[in-house]
Amino acid sequence: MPLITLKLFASLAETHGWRERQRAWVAGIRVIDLWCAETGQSGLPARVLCARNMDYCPPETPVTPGDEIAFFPPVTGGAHAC
Amino acid sequence: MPLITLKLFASLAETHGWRERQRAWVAGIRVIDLWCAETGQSGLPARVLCARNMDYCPPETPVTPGDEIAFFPPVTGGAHAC
Amino acid sequence: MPVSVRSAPFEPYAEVAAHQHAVFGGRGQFGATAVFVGTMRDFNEGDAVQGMTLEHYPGMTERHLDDICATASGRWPLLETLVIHRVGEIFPGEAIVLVVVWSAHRQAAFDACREIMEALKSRAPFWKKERLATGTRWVTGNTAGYPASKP
Amino acid sequence: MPVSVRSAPFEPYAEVAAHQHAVFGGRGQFGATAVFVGTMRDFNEGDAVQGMTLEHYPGMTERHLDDICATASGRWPLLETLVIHRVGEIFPGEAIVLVVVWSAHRQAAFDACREIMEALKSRAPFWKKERLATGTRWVTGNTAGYPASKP
Repeated sequence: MPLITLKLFASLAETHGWRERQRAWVAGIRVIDLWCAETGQSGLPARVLCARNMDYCPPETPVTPGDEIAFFPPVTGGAHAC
Repeated sequence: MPLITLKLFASLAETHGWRERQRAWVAGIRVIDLWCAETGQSGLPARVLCARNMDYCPPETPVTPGDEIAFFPPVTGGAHAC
Repeated sequence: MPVSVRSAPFEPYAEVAAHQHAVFGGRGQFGATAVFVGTMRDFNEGDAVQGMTLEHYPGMTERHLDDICATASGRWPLLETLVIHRVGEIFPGEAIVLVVVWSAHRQAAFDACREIMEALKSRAPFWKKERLATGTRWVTGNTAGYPASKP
Repeated sequence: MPVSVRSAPFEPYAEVAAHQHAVFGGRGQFGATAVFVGTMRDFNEGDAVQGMTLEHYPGMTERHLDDICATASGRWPLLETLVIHRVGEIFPGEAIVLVVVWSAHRQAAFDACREIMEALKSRAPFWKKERLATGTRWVTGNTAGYPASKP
């Protein structure tokens, strides 16, 4: 059975209580569909970003078997308020 | 007798063969007059800068007793060709 | 063109000196080195901050730092770049990010260093959580900066 | 806000670390440090350069470096600046100029560091003479740079 890996980071991981899980791949599924299935929400909040295989991607991106799909809040790298 | 100090730097010091000398102050004398008197030239070349008491000045600046007047080529600070 | 993500404190200026020596030896074609160091301050938005936890996305972070440096090296004539970014538990006074650019000329070094720093803040997956006396809070946005001039 | 003119070689990154420690101790309000180091290259305009002699105008040079730093501190919210400039006999690979700016924010640090460097090159009285295999020659002009954006 082909799998996909899901990841949450930072405040999303805390809010939803998990950081990584695997799910069965389903033909035709998109990144946004994974978010809605896992969270029970009807869409992706404006301040949630997504990545497919470590590249930023639009929520409508199709998912292929073996993909790593991540959801996370806007990034805040660099120094503290510098 | 009130004196003034004259200084040359870098290529000007090499060309003229001196770096520092003192001269008697003369009423009404300007920076440009000192240059002409010391070098025998009729004016200040375009690539010669002058300073009075360590501040850049126009050649027509009046000289007062005790002044330090310097002539030098355009500056080239900082790293080598950086 | 190394990038690294470190979970232990690092001394940014010792890193610059050591990397320069390793890459160029005692001399070289670089005339200009531009360095930026971001350090953890002990206040933010009016609250005293006792520390910070920086989370990242292992793999994606390094890939994006590599991409950011490669993009800068394509836009400007750079001889070398170095990026080090802390993660984990960080305390005030500790270096968080180091960006270094070596070039023959200062214009390219200044522009590229600034652009790498801006790209890092806007694209590299890092998230900050502050530890205050009253608890913790996620930092939700970046402070304003602006990228380097176009070359 | 120290400036210094040195006749002996200096290690720029050790200077930055030592000065930061002396001024701020282990922590502080600076979040951003921008550093520029100009290093002597071993070529210029196609000729191999064996060394260089840097002349300055003692007194006027220091005064202008002070003025340049004070002007930058008036334009941007800086916490500290440091400028060190070599004079005398200089060999390839040696640091010639160090400019460091500490600020709360990166925009001011980047802008001020660049502006101090440009002002130094255009106004501080230093003159360079190159030592080539075939003799010596005065360097007659500066390479192009451009100042920081307006704050």
